Order: sequence, then structure tokens, then C-alpha cells
Amino acid sequence: MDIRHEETALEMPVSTPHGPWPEDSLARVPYWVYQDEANYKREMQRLFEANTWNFVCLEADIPNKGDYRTNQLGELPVIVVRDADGSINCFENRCAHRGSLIAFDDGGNVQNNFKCIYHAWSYDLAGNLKGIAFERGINGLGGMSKDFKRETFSPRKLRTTTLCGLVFATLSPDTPPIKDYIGSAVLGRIKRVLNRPIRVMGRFVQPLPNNWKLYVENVKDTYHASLLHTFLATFRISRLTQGGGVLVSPDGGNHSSYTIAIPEGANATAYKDQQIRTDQDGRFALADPSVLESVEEFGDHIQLQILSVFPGFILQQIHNCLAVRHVVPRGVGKMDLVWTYFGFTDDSPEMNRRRLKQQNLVGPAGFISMEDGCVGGFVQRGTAAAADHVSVIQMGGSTAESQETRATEASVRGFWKAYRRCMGY
Amino acid sequence: MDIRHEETALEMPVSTPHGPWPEDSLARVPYWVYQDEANYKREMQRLFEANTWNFVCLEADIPNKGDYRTNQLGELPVIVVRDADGSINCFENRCAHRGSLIAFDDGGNVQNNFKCIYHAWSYDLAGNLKGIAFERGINGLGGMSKDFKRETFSPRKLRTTTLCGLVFATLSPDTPPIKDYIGSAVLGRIKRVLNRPIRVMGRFVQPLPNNWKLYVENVKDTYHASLLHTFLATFRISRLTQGGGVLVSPDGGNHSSYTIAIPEGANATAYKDQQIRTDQDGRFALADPSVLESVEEFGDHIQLQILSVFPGFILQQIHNCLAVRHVVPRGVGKMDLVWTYFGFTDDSPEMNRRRLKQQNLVGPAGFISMEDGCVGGFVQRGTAAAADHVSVIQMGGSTAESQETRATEASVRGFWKAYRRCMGY
Amino acid sequence: MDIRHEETALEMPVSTPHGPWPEDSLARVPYWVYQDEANYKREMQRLFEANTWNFVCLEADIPNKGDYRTNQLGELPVIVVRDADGSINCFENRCAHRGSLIAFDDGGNVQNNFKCIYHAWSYDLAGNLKGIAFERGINGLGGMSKDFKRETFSPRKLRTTTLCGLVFATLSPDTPPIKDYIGSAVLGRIKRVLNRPIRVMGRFVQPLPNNWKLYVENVKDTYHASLLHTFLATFRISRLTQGGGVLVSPDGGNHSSYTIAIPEGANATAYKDQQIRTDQDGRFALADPSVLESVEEFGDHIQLQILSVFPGFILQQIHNCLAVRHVVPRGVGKMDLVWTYFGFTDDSPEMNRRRLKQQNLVGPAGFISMEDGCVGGFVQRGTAAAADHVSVIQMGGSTAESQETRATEASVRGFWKAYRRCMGY
Amino acid sequence: MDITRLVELNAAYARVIDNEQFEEWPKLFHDPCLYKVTTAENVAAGLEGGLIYADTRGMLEDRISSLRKVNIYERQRYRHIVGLPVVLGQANGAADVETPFLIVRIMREGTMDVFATGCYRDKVKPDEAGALRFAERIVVCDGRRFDTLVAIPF
Amino acid sequence: MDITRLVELNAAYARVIDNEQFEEWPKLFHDPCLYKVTTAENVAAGLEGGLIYADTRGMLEDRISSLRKVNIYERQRYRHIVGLPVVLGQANGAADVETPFLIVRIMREGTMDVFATGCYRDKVKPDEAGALRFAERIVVCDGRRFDTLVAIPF
Amino acid sequence: MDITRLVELNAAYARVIDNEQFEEWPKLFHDPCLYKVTTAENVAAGLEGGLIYADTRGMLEDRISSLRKVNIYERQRYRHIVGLPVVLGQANGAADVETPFLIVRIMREGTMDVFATGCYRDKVKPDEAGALRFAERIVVCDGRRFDTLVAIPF
Ligand code: FES
Ligand code: FES
Ligand code: FES
Ligand SMILES: [Fe+3]
Ligand SMILES: [Fe+3]
Ligand SMILES: [Fe+3]
Repeated sequence: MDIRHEETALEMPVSTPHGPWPEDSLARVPYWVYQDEANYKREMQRLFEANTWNFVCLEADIPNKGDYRTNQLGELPVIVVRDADGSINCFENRCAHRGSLIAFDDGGNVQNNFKCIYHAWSYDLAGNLKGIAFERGINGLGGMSKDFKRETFSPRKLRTTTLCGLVFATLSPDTPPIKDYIGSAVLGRIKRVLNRPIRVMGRFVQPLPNNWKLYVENVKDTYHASLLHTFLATFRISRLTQGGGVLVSPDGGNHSSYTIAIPEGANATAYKDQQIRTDQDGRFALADPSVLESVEEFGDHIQLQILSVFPGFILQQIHNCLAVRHVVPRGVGKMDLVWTYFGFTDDSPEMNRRRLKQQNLVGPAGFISMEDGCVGGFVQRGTAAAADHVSVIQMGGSTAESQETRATEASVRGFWKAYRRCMGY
Repeated sequence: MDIRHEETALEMPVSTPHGPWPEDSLARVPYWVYQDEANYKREMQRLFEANTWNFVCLEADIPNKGDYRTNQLGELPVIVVRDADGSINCFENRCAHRGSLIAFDDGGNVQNNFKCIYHAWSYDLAGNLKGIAFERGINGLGGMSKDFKRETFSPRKLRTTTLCGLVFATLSPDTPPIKDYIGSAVLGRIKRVLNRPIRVMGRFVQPLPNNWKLYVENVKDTYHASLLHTFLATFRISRLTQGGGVLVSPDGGNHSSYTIAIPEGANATAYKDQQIRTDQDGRFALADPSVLESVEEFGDHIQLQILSVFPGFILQQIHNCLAVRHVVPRGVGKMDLVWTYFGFTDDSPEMNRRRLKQQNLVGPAGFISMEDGCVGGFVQRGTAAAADHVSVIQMGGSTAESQETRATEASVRGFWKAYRRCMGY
Repeated sequence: MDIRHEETALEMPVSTPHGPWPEDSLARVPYWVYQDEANYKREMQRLFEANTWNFVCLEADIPNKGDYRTNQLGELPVIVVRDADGSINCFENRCAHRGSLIAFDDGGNVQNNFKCIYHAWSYDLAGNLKGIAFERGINGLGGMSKDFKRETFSPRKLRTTTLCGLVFATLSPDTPPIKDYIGSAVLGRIKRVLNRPIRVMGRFVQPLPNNWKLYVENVKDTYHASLLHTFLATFRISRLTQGGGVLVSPDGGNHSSYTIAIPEGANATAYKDQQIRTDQDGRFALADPSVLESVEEFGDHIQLQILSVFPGFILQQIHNCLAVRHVVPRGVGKMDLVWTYFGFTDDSPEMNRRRLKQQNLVGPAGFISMEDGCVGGFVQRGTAAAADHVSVIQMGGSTAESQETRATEASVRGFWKAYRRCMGY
Repeated sequence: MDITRLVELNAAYARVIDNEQFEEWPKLFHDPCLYKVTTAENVAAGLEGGLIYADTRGMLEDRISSLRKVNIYERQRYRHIVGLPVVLGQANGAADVETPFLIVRIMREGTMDVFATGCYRDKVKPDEAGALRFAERIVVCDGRRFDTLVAIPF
Repeated sequence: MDITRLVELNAAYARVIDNEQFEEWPKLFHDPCLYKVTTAENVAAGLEGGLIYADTRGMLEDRISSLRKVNIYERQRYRHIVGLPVVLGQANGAADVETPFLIVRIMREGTMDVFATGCYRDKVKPDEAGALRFAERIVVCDGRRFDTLVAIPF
Repeated sequence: MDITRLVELNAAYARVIDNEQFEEWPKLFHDPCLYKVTTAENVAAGLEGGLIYADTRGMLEDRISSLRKVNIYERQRYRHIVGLPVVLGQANGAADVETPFLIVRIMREGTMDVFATGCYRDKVKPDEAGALRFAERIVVCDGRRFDTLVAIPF
């Protein structure tokens, strides 16, 4: 049952919880956005519980009727469940009676209904309240009054949509269809990878000591990869001097960066010339290079693709190492990064072994991605006393459109474009 | 020394820290009451430090002169001590000088006075400041000025009262006498159990991951017991279909529920009919049922009685297993539940052994009460994104009077009746 | 790049975040100063980031060009580094690009520049932004716009000053010269101890469960020492009845207390007469008194000197045990006390061994100072429900000038004099 | 009594619990037996009450069937780290033994807490087959706090 | 296989890591070998993927050269507390062993966290010189959470 | 030197502290001896200073009489979990030994923290009666932080 205060309902933001936005440029962001409690609460309501599509699970996670998974939209707990007709339902994981979690495991199978453990109220697979224990009381005593309208008491229901085996949910009736939401350019890059049935290979959770947006920025930051990650530069997995670029959706929120396996040509010495640490060419070699042995899998020479859907979904292809990542806020200064490694159901044993080896590149212990685990915390701590100062996101200009280079922060600016629109800043 | 700001002194609540109370019905409570920091601070001042009686210790804990115990009223630390004349004093555990805890153990014996360790100021057993180290300085230098009025500097003193060996304290001069406060009906149920000298059998503390009120509601919730706790239903320790009811004090704050050892008759199959999980009759049996072997102890066929005194005291009789529980808030989302198991000084060895075995039923590892340890956390998490939504407390109507059935939430509504009065909502 | 909101810029405090200051006397302080979040944030801006000198390291920590240490002014992370010309620079440890910590170890040596790990922007030893990776992009794509003024983008720079081998820093242009800041009387006591080159003997960190000001008060509190610390009284290391006194700087913020090795004479029995716990004379003796064997080192019979510089620096001489301590706030209810034990480069082996043994007296496990580790927490907890009550700091009057006795709280009042001026209370 | 066999008994004890082979746990006790979970404070104060109190193998089995079938709680597991047993005395084939322990509780979503520390006070003797079994295991916890609930035995 | 030698192998294993003698670590494995870090949940679900996956000693050496030379992270170290090995079976000189572990991570500024707990599932056999070495060490962590990053092997 | 006897020495050491039989603690040392509590960082930096520094049994006894009689602190206790000793070398009856440890501190109201982890660097040799005793025990803590205060020895 939903009662909203007037002020909440009416509240149209004219300024931020922290005063006016410092400067109307996508190239400047004040550091309080990573620190302010009121702003964090507002993100829950304006982003995660509003007009955004949020990743909730894979179709492969819930193949059969009654299969369910639990997840969160920001801090909103939800249940995603496969219905009898094969459709997928999603509703708030909160009992309509006194608010207990209805399900408190990662997932499982309930046959036809969920039963709250507290007082045994029960729900069908669409989240409709169906049963109330002792609704009529005993010997005419107790029970619910006759005029109690059970239908009007249900957990909040979410809309769901599926795309290439991914399941997204939104609490808002106004969120546009997923294809429009993502935009055709980025959409094509999702279809490129998720082109046949997948199989999950492993799951891990990586808690990070930073605000959730610092990680999302990091993922969208095509500029940092080869400058922070020695592996990418040294082994030419991804250098700014290699072919590639970044696609940014018109609304800014979604992106896909890519590196193409072509030689660097004239710029081959650029890293050495600038004495960039990550160029260990010649100084660092692998005793067993099999971790880098990959095969062309998608027929387009794209050896690395990182893709994000606003606000918190990430799809990764690094050589033959595939994963989806889900960003879950855990308060203003903490987040969880949920990793799901996958392959395809038709993988050969060799391809399976190749993926297992290449999984060394990513995740909490990834040769490549390890640094992304700590750098967000470095920013969180570096800006501790700088709430009213701003970050400078000006590489490649001040706009957020697709570019043929990765020496740009265009998709980071894109994130702030979408963020400010949702937050009303 | 006590200086209150004007605003604090004057502040008469016209609304809540979270906007207007959603609906003027005892059957609806907004979830922000379990989440809001400002509301929590207000509870400390309006409930625990105002017109309520708070359990501080057992008389048996401090039999002799100078025996003391420390405890808390909400977050107010206090010392309870037995005086020379056998009376019991209670005062704030805060030195009048610079605010150190005067006592920092659970209890013990000080002969005639407490001495603060920081600068050795000393207090008599009534909490009066009696000694100041080097009050006159040395060689005419230093020390306190002559006009310093030692009498006017003492920790805040609380009123105490005893009832059947229980000791309660209040900071307010206006709190009514304990018997009027509790009300005759519930009072009778205290006297029924605490009818002779007791002996403590064990102490444990159970931290819970939820707001303190969620546990108090759980204790008052006669509806949940046999639906959540398989043991109660399966072994017919307490079923809604057995005889019993709930007494609620006129002001709503205190309650006593009870189950009478009489057969279920016509309703014997009600649990099975509703396919209620907790009915494991026939499916679950004990290899050694001695844990359930009890004797009629109070001569009135009441085999289970749960009793609460507003805001945070609980007295329990389950067969021959007796305990008092004390609810101590630890911030908005945490609390401690302090268990004291007891028996009587005249227990036979058999009765002692019986109680030891039945203690398996309660406490953090209790066959029965285990679920109460986690269900509060389930509500805390289930309602994380539902601050402006409400719980539906409508079983057995919308009022808070005593009822002949336990298929009701009458005493939960009673809690909110008392809570809203104290909080000014 | 620094953008301050109007309101922040203009904000001139007419009252505190917690209402008016209770009483205009240095002898009264409300307990909310140890509890209030808004007040804590204000302390960061008005004290640590404003007109105060903050200890950042020892000159001995960074003898050579490129040697650096990291530290904090309140919560502001800084880098202190020795420049080519031997001067010492200090700047905010925050990259001008997107805010990462530039250095994330305690210290080390960078030869000529710091390089941020995130995108390889580089800084010279003065904190000037010197290099931007791929500033010109690649093949005419990406990079920074031509008109980007690199000079205007640097971390905030701090002024530094050195004194007897100590390095202090301030963010404000208005902080007076260190000698004026400290005042001649206290200054003399620093020079007395730090009269020749030192060598670091050990480093430890002691987290304390209390607001940072409770520890600073404790250090300035000449009244408590022999009443709390049995060792000081029993072994006559420092008794109020021995010679000594306290120096307070005119502005109140800095102090030096001292005990002179002269007999107590007439007052020899004062502790016994008042039955003060810490007088264990005759009841407690050491099996191996070598821990107390000291030699007159500074030629003035001062056997104990405790000295503080506002807000968080402490210099200690107890017999031959020397240390500096640095107070680092860690939120409203926590702090770190950073210990650096030292001796002199010309110490004989005997003197070295003497210092090693006497180090048993101080630090987290110090025979003397152990109690200071817990007493702050006792005040924090004792005052938990007393935000609007006040501490009584009246020993030795209500003013904050130097006194010939230590039976006074003059230097504690001095702290509040300086604190209220900085905070605008 | 051979220290190595005591160490192996404790390793087996920890393993069956941490690997969730709970049904094996009661088999490590004699019948009748005494298994109790309490605190150092209760022991020091001479208070007999326990969090768990079982004096037959049947009562131990009921603990397991209850946590398997009827009790409700969030998925969790333990990791025991058991120290070296100290034999305090021996008499007619039975030994009094003290063994320190540390239990980390791992919750479903992955949080790890130091859940309990303390000392096992045991009476150990061989069964008919000569295998060492507990005649008595008093679990004396150092602290008084038991977070949320205790479903799995210590 | 002699339990004492297994205990010594595990003590040496923990010591080279906790003392930061990382280069010694690969030498405790055979070549080829299998070293994998995963979770009890992945194992239970039959998911093969690992946080770390190495099937040659060279891959183990690459882990070390990488953490020494190229990876960026804040200074930290581990403290292993390793329990008693339980030998599950033996065949032609190789033993299947299970050993519980607890790892505390100590960060540069001194914070100590329970970083991981779990069970080593090992295949151990002697090398030519007769020294016990790991043919297989599957690190099965009890929890799913790996805070910030994993630079140092478990 | 027989590993089992070293293990028993360490078990006895942990037990007398954790059971609060503090007066037994100095008896496990020779006289003179060296007992020091410091950190890996100080050792690495060649800094001699210690949190606790005692070179006679008398100084150890003073630690105990002080914590018993004169120092003020909130009630607390430790639980040591001690790993397996590694013998680094032996010479004329004395052994150089390294032993990892973990100390959990349990406060009066029941909170349990990982209070310290590290490594004991010991010189052990038998006394006249042949009982193993510490000629030297350097407690090298992994971290630099010592929360609130250290009253009880490590
Ligand atoms: S809270 Fe779910 S049934 Fe009562
Ligand atoms: S604080 Fe109690 S005597 Fe000073
Ligand atoms: S944050 Fe430092 S270079 Fe980008
Ligand atoms: Fe990255
Ligand atoms: Fe219950
Ligand atoms: Fe002191």
C-alpha cells in the first residue's frame, strides 16, 4: 500500500541537495556527488526506482516455471520469477502484510506460489496476494474484517523486458522500450556478442570501497585502460594507438568501446616516447603466454569490447573472456560488483579451457582489471576534503557523442548527461 | 549541570520528522519509523528518557549494600545500586566533572562510594557528589573556587520502583506508579509467575540486525507464533486453535498473551487444511522428547505466557522455561536482546534439570525462538526502499483491546497506540 | 579547480550547528561538540583547513630530494616532499584530473615528479601539473583542447614551515609565522628538547574510540595525570605535590606542562590523606626497576614535560623517553593517535638502551599512558545521552593563563579559547 | 592419550560441521553425553544455564533434524579453526582436555564474521571400537554475544 | 602419507606467502599442476570458472612477476592460519587432502580483516627428490565476496 | 628440536594468557631474556623501538603485577590461535623458530575483534630441568594499529 507525502510527490528539483550545480558543462562534476547522503537517497528514487532499465538476471538463471532469482534495483529488493506461460514477472521482495522479505535466498524454485515465512501470507507467481492465514479467524474470533480487499494489497510490480537472454526490470510505466532505451548503435554491439544460448561459468562478488558511480565512470573511461593496466598496453590487448573507438547512445547513458586487432603503425612508439609506466614492452614477459592465446570468435577483429547500459549493467568481451557485471550500490561510499562469467552452450572443450584461462585477466584477481578494484577507492579518498571542487573530464572535448578514438572521455561525459537528466540537475 | 536550548524545551511536535503520520489508524504504520535517524533520536528523548518505566535489573542482582549494576535507558547509561537502608538508587552513569562513565563494568560492589577514575571525584550511593580531589589546590594554588556549590553538581537521578523482584527506573517525575502504569490485568500475570524468590540461571546477549521496535512488535504479535515457529505448532505448545488469548493494558503499551493446555476440538485440522508449513505433525518427531517434558507449575493450565511492559521489558514462561528479556536499542538498525534465564530458589534438582533442558527452546539457539532472531532483519531489509509505505496490522480489527483469541494483532496495535502518544504523533 | 558556493563563502557563524553556545565561560563546554556531525564537518573547514599549523612530518623523514611522506590535515590528504633546493613543499594529495590520490603509500622517494596511476598525469615536486598523457590525442583525434590551461589545474598548495626539525603545513595564507603562532614561552620548551639532530626509534598507531578533542583535552589536562595514572603517583614521576606548572600560550591553543624533580615537602602525604587510588606507595613495587632508571638529560631538573601545539601536535619528554604524537580525526567518534618514538643521533648505546626500556612507559601499552587510551571512550559513552549538558572545567579558576601549579585545568580552557575563536562560537 | 588422535578427533569434528555433514556430528559423542554451549562469564558465576544443552545423543540428533527440517534462517556456514588440545589429566582411559577454537560465520551473501571464540572443555574416551568420542564437550565461549541466531552447533 | 609432513608443507606454504617470499611459492607445486581459486557455491553448482586458474608452474610464476612488477594496488599482506589436514585417500604415492584455512588481510595503514576462509582441496605427491609438492590445490572459499582485489595468492 | 614439544610450548603459552593465569606467563621465559612487541614495518626499517620491551623475567613480572594491580582498563580477554612453528635453525641446544599467530580480543560487553596477527620470532632452549623456555620472543605484528590499549601481553 503506497502513501506518498505531498512534499515528496510535488518536489521538483530546482537545485541539488548540495547547492546549485557548479558549472553547466559535461566536463565538470563536483566531488560531492560521491559523498552526499541526501544525493544518494535521491539517486535511489530518481534513477534506480524511476525511468531506467535495471539488470535483474539472465534468462538462463530461471529456465523453468517457478524458477526465481532475487536482486536489487539500487536498494529496492526484488524477485524475478518465471511464470507458467514462460513469461517473466518481477515484483518488490516485500510482504504486503508487515514488510518481511518474501524470499531470502539468491534464487531457487517455488512451484506455484511464494509463502512469507512470518505469517504465511501467500502470493502467486505474478506477486498477487492470494492467501492470508486464518483470514476468517477461529470460532468467529479474530481474522481480517470482511471488507478487507486482498486484491489491493500486493508488493509493487515491475515491468520486465528481455534482450538477448538478459532480463531487465523497471518500476516506472514511462521507461521507453529497451531497444529505444539502449539505442541502435550500442544495441548492435550487444547482439554481436550475445548471439546464441549462453552457459554460466562462474559467479563472484567484488565489494569496492567507493561510490558506485566511480566504477561506472571507470568502465566508460576509454582513456584510462591502457594507462592504468600494464597488461593491456604491454601485450597490446588494447592501446590507444591501436584501432578502435567508442559508441555513445544519443541520451548519453549507454556506451560500447572497442579495440580492433590492427597494428599501430606510425604511433607504435607513442607510449615509450611519453615514458608511460604501462609500456613494459621487452621488460615484462610471461613464462606461460597461454593465458593470452585467443581465437577470433565473432568474425570482426574486435578483440576487446566493453559495453554499459545505464545505470549499472556491463557486458564484457576481452578476447574469448566473456562476462556480465552488475553494479549494486551499498551506501554512499560502498558498492558491490557482481561478476558472472559465461560461455556458450556450444563451446568446444578447447574453447572452454581457453575461457577458463582467460578468466585470469578479469575479476577481482584479474591481471587486467585488478587495478579497477582499487582506483575507485583512491578517488574516494583523494577527494575526501574536496566536496566543492570538480573533476575535469575534458579529454576529447566537452560533448558526449561517439568518437573514432579512445583518447577521449566522451562516454564518461555521456554518463553525466544521463545522470543529470534523471536527477534533475 | 543541565542546560536545555529554548527550541528543545519548547518543541511541541505537530508533525513527525518525516512529514505527517500517513493515516490515523492503529492498523497502519509507515516503514520510516524503523529507518529514520531523527525519529530514533526523538525516541530516546520522548520514550526512554521520559514518562516510561524501564527495566534496569533484578533485585536478586544487587542483594547487599553497595551492590550495583549498570544498564541503559535507550542510550542513557545508568547505575543501579543498593543503598545502606536497603532501598535502591539509580542515577546517570556520567561523572559531573567532565563526563566519564563512573562505572564501566556490568556490576560489582562498591562499599560506600563510587570514585571516578579520571580525576577521582567521588559520589555516595545516592549519586551525590561528595569528594573533589585537591578541591582546595596545593599551597594555595589551583583547586576549585570557594563559591563552587558541589551539591548542585551531580549526575541526573532517576526514580526507581520494584515489582515482584524486578527493578524499574524512570527519569521523569510524572511517570505514574508502576501498578497503574502496567494495569491490573497484565499486573496479575506478572504476579502469577514471579510469586517467590528467583535465582538467575544464565545470561546471554543476542544482537539483532533490526530496529528495536521490530522485536517488540514480534513479541506482542500473537498471530505469528505458530505460523513462524514449527515447534510451537507441531508439538502443540501454542497453536491459534488451542485455548488462549491476549490481554492489552488500557493505554496499549503492556500485554500478556497465553495459551491454555486444552485440546483443539473442531479446529484440530485447521493448520493442515491451510497447508501451513509449521504443521509438521507426523512428519517431524524428536529422537529425545525429554526437552518437552514439563510439569504444571502455576496451577492454572497456562502452558505458555509472553508478557511485555512498554517500552522494552519482556517476561516469558514457556512450560517450565522462565526468562526476562530486555530490549536495548543500538542505533536505528540494530539492537541488543539481553536474556536472563531464571528459576526459583526452591527448585528441586529435577525441576532444575527440567529448566536446563527446556532452555533449548528459547534464546539465540532456541528451537522455538530462533526464527525471531532473523525475522526482524528480514523486515528491515524488505522495507529498505519503502520508507513511505505502510505495514498492515489489521488482524482482529483496528483497535487495541484484550481479546479471547490470538488470531489478532491487537497488542501490536496497542504498542503503536502507546508509541504515538509518547512521540506526539 | 575550486568552486565555492555562495552560502559557504558568505557563511559567518552567528550560532552553532546545535543552537547557541550554552554559556559564555571557558569553564563550560556542551557535550554535543563530541557528537555532532555538522560540527565535525565544520571543524575540518574552520580548524584543520584554515588558520592553523598542522604537523605533517619530521625533517628527518625526508632528508633527500624527492623524499616524500603522506599525511592528513583533518581529512585533507596531503603530500610533503623535499625539493631539489632542499626546501619542503606540501600540496593536496588529489590529482587535478579526476581526483585520485597521487601517492598511496606512507612515503618513499620519487625522483623528479609524481605520476598519477589512473591516467598518468604528472606533477613536479612543487605540485605543478606538468604532463598530460596523450594531451594532443592520436592522429588528430581526441586529446585536450588547445586552449586548456594546464597551469591553472593543480592540487591545492599548502604553506610549510619547519621548527627544530618538525614540519608544519597550513592551507591558509593568513596563518601567522610559527614562532608567533606558538608563542615564546611554549616555543622555548620545544627548543629545550629538540636541541640537536634526532633519529626515529619506532612508529605505532593507536586508534581511539572517541572524538579527537577528548584526547587533546586529556593531553592538556595537568589535573588528571597523577590521579588516573598510578605509575606517575606511586613512583613520583609526576605528582601534583611535586614542583611544576603549566605554560599556556596567549591565544590559549598551545601549552607545556612540566614536573620538576624536587621533594614534596609538606604535601608529601596529600595523596594518602585523600585516599587517592593512584598512591600505591609501599603497596606496589617493581621487580625490575630498571624501567625507571633515567639520567638528567636537559640539565634543568625537568623530568616530565608534555607539550601541545594547536590543534593536534604533541611533544613528550618523560625522563629519557621522547616522542611526538599526532592526532588524526577519523569521524566524529574516532581518531588515530600516531606515535613516533625518537632519540638523538649522538645517543650512546647506554642511552639507547635506556630509551628502549623507558618506552615501556608510553604508547598503547605504556605503564603510564595506557589509561589515556580508554578514558576518552569512557567520556564518549558517558555523555552519549547528554548532548545538551556541559562539562565543568573549573579547576584553578575560569581563565586560561599560565600557572605555577598543575592542580588546574587552565590549559584545557586554553584549548576551548582557541577552538571557539576558530569555530566562531 | 595420544595427542595426535585428539587432534584428529577435533579435525574430524570441525570438518563434519564446516562441510555440512551435520548427521555425522552426533556420532562423535557417546550416549549418554553432555554437550553444552555457554560463556566464560556464566561458568565463572556458577550459572548452569546453556544456550544449548544436550545430555543424550538423541538430543544432538534433534538439533540436526531441527536445523535441517524445521528451523527458518538465512543460509550460512561455519569455518572452525581449532587450536592444539591441552590434556589436563587422565583417569581410567578418559582424558580431560582443553582445546581453543575460533568460528567464522559466513553468511549467504558472503559476509564473514568472527562469530565465536572460546575453549572446548572435553572429557574424551574411546568407544567399544576404540575410536575416540566425546563423553562431554562444554563449549565455553569467551564473549556473551551471539549474533542474530545460532542454528549450527559450535 | 605422514600427517606431519603434510602439516610442514602447509606451514611452508603459508610462510612463503606471509613473509612475502613469493618467488618460493610456485616451487611448492609440480609442473604441470592445477591451482584454482573458487567458491563453495561455484563448486556446488558445478561451475568451473575460477578467480585464478593456473595449470602450469609457469602460470604461477606469472602471477608472482605480475604482482611484483606490473600490477598496481595498495600495500598489503596476508596472515594465513591453516588448520589440520585431513587425508581423504591415497593411491600410488599421491594423497587427497583437505585443509581448512583462514586468511587475514593486513592493509598498509594497519586495518585487519578476515579476508577469506575455506578449504584447500589438494592432491599431494613427492617430487623426484622426495619432497612433498602440490599436484593440485583447489582453493574453495566459503564466501563469494572478494574485497577490493586479490593480488596475493591464497 | 622436537616439533611436538615446540607446539606444546606454544599451546601452554597461549593457554596461560587466554585463561588469565598471567602469573604463569613469565615462567615460560629464561632470565635474562628478550621479549619485545613491535611491527613488521619497524623491523623492516631497522627501528629498534617496541611497544613492550623486557630483557629480564622481572620486567615480565612487572607487566603482570601492573595489569593486575594498577592499570585501569575495561575488562577484556584474548583468544590466541597459534599456527605451526617452523624451525629455521639450531645450534648448541637452542633453536630459532618462527610461529604465526592470530589474537582475537573479546571485550567485556562481548565484541570480538581481530586484535593482532603476526609472527613470533623465537629463540628457544631447555632450562636446567630440560623444559623448553623462551630465551627470546620477538612479537612481530603484521599491522601498525593497536586499538585503544594493550594491557595483556601478546
Ligand atoms: S509479514 Fe509476511 S505474512 Fe506477515
Ligand atoms: S571526569 Fe570524573 S573526575 Fe573528572
Ligand atoms: S585521475 Fe589522475 S590522471 Fe586521471
Ligand atoms: Fe579498467
Ligand atoms: Fe516468535
Ligand atoms: Fe594521561
